Amino acid sequence: MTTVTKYKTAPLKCWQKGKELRLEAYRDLATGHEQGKLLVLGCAATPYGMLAGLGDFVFLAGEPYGASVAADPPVSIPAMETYEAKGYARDMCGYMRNFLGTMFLDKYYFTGGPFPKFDFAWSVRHCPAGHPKWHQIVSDYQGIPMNYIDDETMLGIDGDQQARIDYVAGQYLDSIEWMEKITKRKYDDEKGIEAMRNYFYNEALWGEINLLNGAIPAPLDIKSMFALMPISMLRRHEKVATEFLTELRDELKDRIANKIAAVPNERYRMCMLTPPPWSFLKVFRYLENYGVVFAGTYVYLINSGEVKFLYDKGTVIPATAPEKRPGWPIMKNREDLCRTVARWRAEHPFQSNLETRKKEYVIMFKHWKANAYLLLINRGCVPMTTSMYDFQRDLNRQGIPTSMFEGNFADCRDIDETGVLDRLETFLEGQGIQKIQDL
Amino acid sequence: MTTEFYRWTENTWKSPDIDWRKGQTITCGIDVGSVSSQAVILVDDKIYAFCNTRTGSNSPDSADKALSISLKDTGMKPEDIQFIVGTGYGRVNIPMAKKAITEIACHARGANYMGGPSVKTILDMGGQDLKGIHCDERGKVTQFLMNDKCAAGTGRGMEVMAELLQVPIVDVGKMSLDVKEEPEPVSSTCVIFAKSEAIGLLRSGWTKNMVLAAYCSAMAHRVVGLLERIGVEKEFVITGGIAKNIGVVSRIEKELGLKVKPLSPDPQIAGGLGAAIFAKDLLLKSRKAA
Amino acid sequence: MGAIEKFQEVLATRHQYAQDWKKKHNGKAIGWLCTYSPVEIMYAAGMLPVRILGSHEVQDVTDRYLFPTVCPFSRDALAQGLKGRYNYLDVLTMARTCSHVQGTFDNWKNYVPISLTYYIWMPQHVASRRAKPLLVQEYKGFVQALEKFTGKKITDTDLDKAIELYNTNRKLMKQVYEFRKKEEPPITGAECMEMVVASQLMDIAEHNKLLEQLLKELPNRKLNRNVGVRLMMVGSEMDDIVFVKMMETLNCTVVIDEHCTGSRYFWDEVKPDKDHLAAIAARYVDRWQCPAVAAEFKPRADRILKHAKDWNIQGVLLYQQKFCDPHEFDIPTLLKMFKDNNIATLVLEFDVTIPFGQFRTRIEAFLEILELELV
Amino acid sequence: MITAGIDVGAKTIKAVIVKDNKIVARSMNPTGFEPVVTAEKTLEEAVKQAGISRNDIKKIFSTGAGRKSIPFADHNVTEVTADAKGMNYLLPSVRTIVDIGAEEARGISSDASGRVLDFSKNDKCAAGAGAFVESMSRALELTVPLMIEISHKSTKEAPINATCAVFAESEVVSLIHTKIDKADIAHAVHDAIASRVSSMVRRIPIEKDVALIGGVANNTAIVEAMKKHLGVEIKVPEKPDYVSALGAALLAAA
Repeated sequence: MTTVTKYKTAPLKCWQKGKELRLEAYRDLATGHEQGKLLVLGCAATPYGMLAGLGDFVFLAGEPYGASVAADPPVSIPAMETYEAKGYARDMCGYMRNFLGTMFLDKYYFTGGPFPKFDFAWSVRHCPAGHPKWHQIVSDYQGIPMNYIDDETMLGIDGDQQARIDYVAGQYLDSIEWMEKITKRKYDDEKGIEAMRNYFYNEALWGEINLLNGAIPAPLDIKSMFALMPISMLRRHEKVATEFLTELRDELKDRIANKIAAVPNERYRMCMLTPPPWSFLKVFRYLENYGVVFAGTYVYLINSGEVKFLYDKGTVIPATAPEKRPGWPIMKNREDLCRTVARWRAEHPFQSNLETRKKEYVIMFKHWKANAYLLLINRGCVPMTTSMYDFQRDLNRQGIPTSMFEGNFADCRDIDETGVLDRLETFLEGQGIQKIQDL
Repeated sequence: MTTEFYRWTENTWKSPDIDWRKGQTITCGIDVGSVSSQAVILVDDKIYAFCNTRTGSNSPDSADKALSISLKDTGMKPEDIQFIVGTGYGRVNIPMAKKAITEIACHARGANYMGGPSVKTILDMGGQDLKGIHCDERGKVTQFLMNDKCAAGTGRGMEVMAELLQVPIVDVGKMSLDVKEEPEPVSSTCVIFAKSEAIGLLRSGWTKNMVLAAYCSAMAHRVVGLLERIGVEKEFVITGGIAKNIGVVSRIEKELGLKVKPLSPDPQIAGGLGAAIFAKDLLLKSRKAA
Repeated sequence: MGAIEKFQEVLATRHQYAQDWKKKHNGKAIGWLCTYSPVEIMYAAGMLPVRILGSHEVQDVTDRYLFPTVCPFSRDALAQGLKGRYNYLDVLTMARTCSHVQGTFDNWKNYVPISLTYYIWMPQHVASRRAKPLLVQEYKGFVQALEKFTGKKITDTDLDKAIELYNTNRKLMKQVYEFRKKEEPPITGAECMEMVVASQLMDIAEHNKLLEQLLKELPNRKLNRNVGVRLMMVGSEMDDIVFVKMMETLNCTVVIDEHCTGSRYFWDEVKPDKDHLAAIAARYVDRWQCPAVAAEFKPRADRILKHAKDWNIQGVLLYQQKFCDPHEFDIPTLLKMFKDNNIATLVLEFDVTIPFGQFRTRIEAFLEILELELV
Repeated sequence: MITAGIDVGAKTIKAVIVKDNKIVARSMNPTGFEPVVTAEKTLEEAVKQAGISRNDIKKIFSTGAGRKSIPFADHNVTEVTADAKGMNYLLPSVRTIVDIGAEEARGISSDASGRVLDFSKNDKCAAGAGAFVESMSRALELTVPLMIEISHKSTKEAPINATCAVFAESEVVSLIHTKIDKADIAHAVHDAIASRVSSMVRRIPIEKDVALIGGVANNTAIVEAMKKHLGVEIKVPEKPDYVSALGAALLAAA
């Protein structure tokens, strides 16, 4: 009979504060206008720090909002049904369907009150067809202006990389002009640059926090990681985020030093590539019965976080802010800002092409000292799933076990929960892992 | 010999007070659906006779069967009928029919005849198709929506349930309403999975009535989903076999907050009736032309 | 042999045609996956551009490469590659558009033998003034790659010739479309689709000759068929000619279309410019947009409505490949537009293969709405 | 040592008793609405058949969809693990197992020792499973055995495009309405299932030998169709529906 190592565990000290900061961001959206702030709609990959040049603002990324709704089926299902009744298809972006559903119902999830009316939508087109079209629907419905940047530069793919950076920088420059025009405000370069400095710094911090979970036992459980991630996703242009993330990082270092575990009976480590099915987070608790801990998920390492991959060494380290990188200029004006953002985006792992990404998956697997990858065939997101089978084959080729299931990260109706649990049990059985109580 | 619980009662009806020999126009509509077939005989603009029978695996025979049953002891012979229109799944395979018209147009026309010009929305719940139909005051279709991809929430599904629970299908609706409190709808209306889900529920100690209630409300919910996509305008009627299932109908009414206008003599003959009316139109047209 | 029969023959023997072409011209064939791929440059490189399409057969080879909700077209196209039906291709290219066909390209690159693959990084923010200059740069890279591969320089004369031929092709096909405005179109929707698909498979010079022949034939071409309801087909990729033929036996005729094996593909011409690549880039940035590229609904909707009116249609068949999210975005807007203009619509969702029985019923019922008068 | 394995399936429950690595008894009953009672009964029948007493059984392992509902089982294992073990006992040369049950189909790749290397399953869809055949046979108004028999006589290809069982049923009906020979339709039905199943199985590496097990493995028409779709010879062990139960019994002895 296998013996199970027991680690000591303890709740996260900064948990309450984190929860507050997260909800604050969402609540501000309801009261933003009264506080004289701009309300801007974007997506998780928008470098929204740049908006600071226009003055105070509240930014909403559609994805984390959609995820919050999706995690709450009694709200999510009627929302999606409202959206479907308008003739929109059920197989489109799951986040969007939850977002638009509550917009059509005029029920803002975090207050239950009216849905915020944005001043404008400004996003990046990191999801082919997706976000700009999503915002087009909002723009038509709310009668607000929208603009977007095509920044999916995918360095390494055939062609002239420099020209692509110019193209992206140019679009940012144009969109600043556009913002000045539609808001009738003067854009303050200094403010924009300052906020983006915070943005870069905090993003690297969040990346570093993700990396800390490579320790055995893992100091942070994935559900808490998901719960705290929106701070970095929505507020990383703010100093408060810096304070919190620093506190969190230091607490995690302390937990590591004292071997304080997130899951006391940790004995099998897994990681993911994508977000989880938000209505089905209990799957992680269920797996804890087997002593399975999740070290992290690749997507949030590079979305609202940044790290530096050393491909030749096969390792990963925390990222440094662009201005601190050799050969990068100190930003002085909006031109510098736009060029830096464009180049930073271009070299960001978020933009890695297929082959590079495969390398990164393996590096993270090793860094997180994982035993297997959990892969999601996500009916709610085409781009995140397009190459999933290819990834699986590549991981298996390198001897990395994978367990794959089909579902939807934002539509509880698309998940056969018992089926998925049965699959995982079967997979773990094959790995020689049984329920702790069965031992 | 096991009883086939899915078998609903085949019925036939004849008007006692019409002498068809005095009729100016004698037309007939034959609806060969995937599960049931109907023949409706129209004398002038009155329903003279109709029957409602199960479809076999070959259309011409099913059509013959339907026609001969409805003609039974009327003294009327097939050749006495001046114009026949075929409709339903098998419409292209009805030899005696002069023209084929889709069940969508026919259901609207038949519902308009039975329910009157105020009927604007028709829900046809047939053996394998769900159709939401909008029509004008003359019963002309203006818009329609059909289920594809799966036959969940159709008559066929209901038959499978009846068979599984060993409950005569005619009692399903009544029984489904006889529950202390409304259970959660089954999560899957897909016949195969609803079936295994139902088995699971029974194994966990649910009563047949509760399972039926759960299935009927799941079905109602799916149907309402389809209806909401095309919108429900007053007045609203239901045609097809499921229209006779009070368990589903009452739940649809509850979800829509709208009463369903009852159709007599029989909501299941709407297609055949509509076809018979079209037959009359076409007959008069051809006479005018001649 | 009539021009249309010739088109049909090429469609039926498309793979043989390409291989014969290679022998005859001792040249190379380049397969392309999306209509944003610049055929002018491929042709100028002395290659035969071949559009990769599906075969509309049930298949079970793609499920381990593409997940269940990838569009059937991308699935069917990849299946052809995996089955080795395009083994004669020397190069595979694609201009960046949607994630579905991206999946086809990536898996083809990794799992189907091919000498060279080149991904054209088509800028997607076509409304931005920054798009054209970038696309010119991207084309330069493409040109170099092809020159390196063929060992033959692509000269301005080559580009001139290619642009000239493709512009002619577009002009001639538009002339053919003009005939569809007639009360009794001398050409069916299915035949038109065969013509356009053939233009994506054939040597364009040869296709032009056939078009000239067709334009001579059309004035006195008589179809002994009932025109019935005048329909427009609007939607995503669609080359299911068997389906269109079936539909046109049900008392209707497709007189105009807006999809990527129809007008959306060929309508816009290249405006000549001394900088040839700039001219081509301008064409693809300003072209009739596919929803997978342009975020804005209106420009496309306006062009569709104009066509609908000019060709005097009675109804629209609005269709999409199953799971095609870019088109699913546009459909509600288009439905509203048609409704506001009192144009009846029927929406259909296409799969690799389709249930004919059910589609037939839907189409007949739709046509009955438009034609069945009550006494 | 004597051990037993009980496979609690969606449609039937099977029991196998193994004595010193030899199969000494097999029994099967329809699951019905009270699986525990049926399982008890099925095991008792096997015990009688083996001519032993219930207490002679050292260990009982359960498997199958209802594996967790069996109170008298000492332990439960998933069908995948059980299949690999049972198959390895019957035909050690097998590396790829295709198990088609009433509502679920699996592809399993295992090594020479019967250990699971990888597996795939059908997601929330009965199209690639036994239940499909039955609903089609009803639409065709034929018994399953008759449907299998005529399917071998098919001469023409008939299209069944739908993947959903019920949806396909309406296609079958319209095929019948368009006067297509029932033999060809029956053949098309089996072809449709085989196509679905092989599609799913291809997600794991397919290495020889390949075996088909589960109740559906008794359907010769499907075996034929699977050969065609996977393009390999397909072995069918005797009593293919008992493999999971056998595997469970063997694992109980381990």
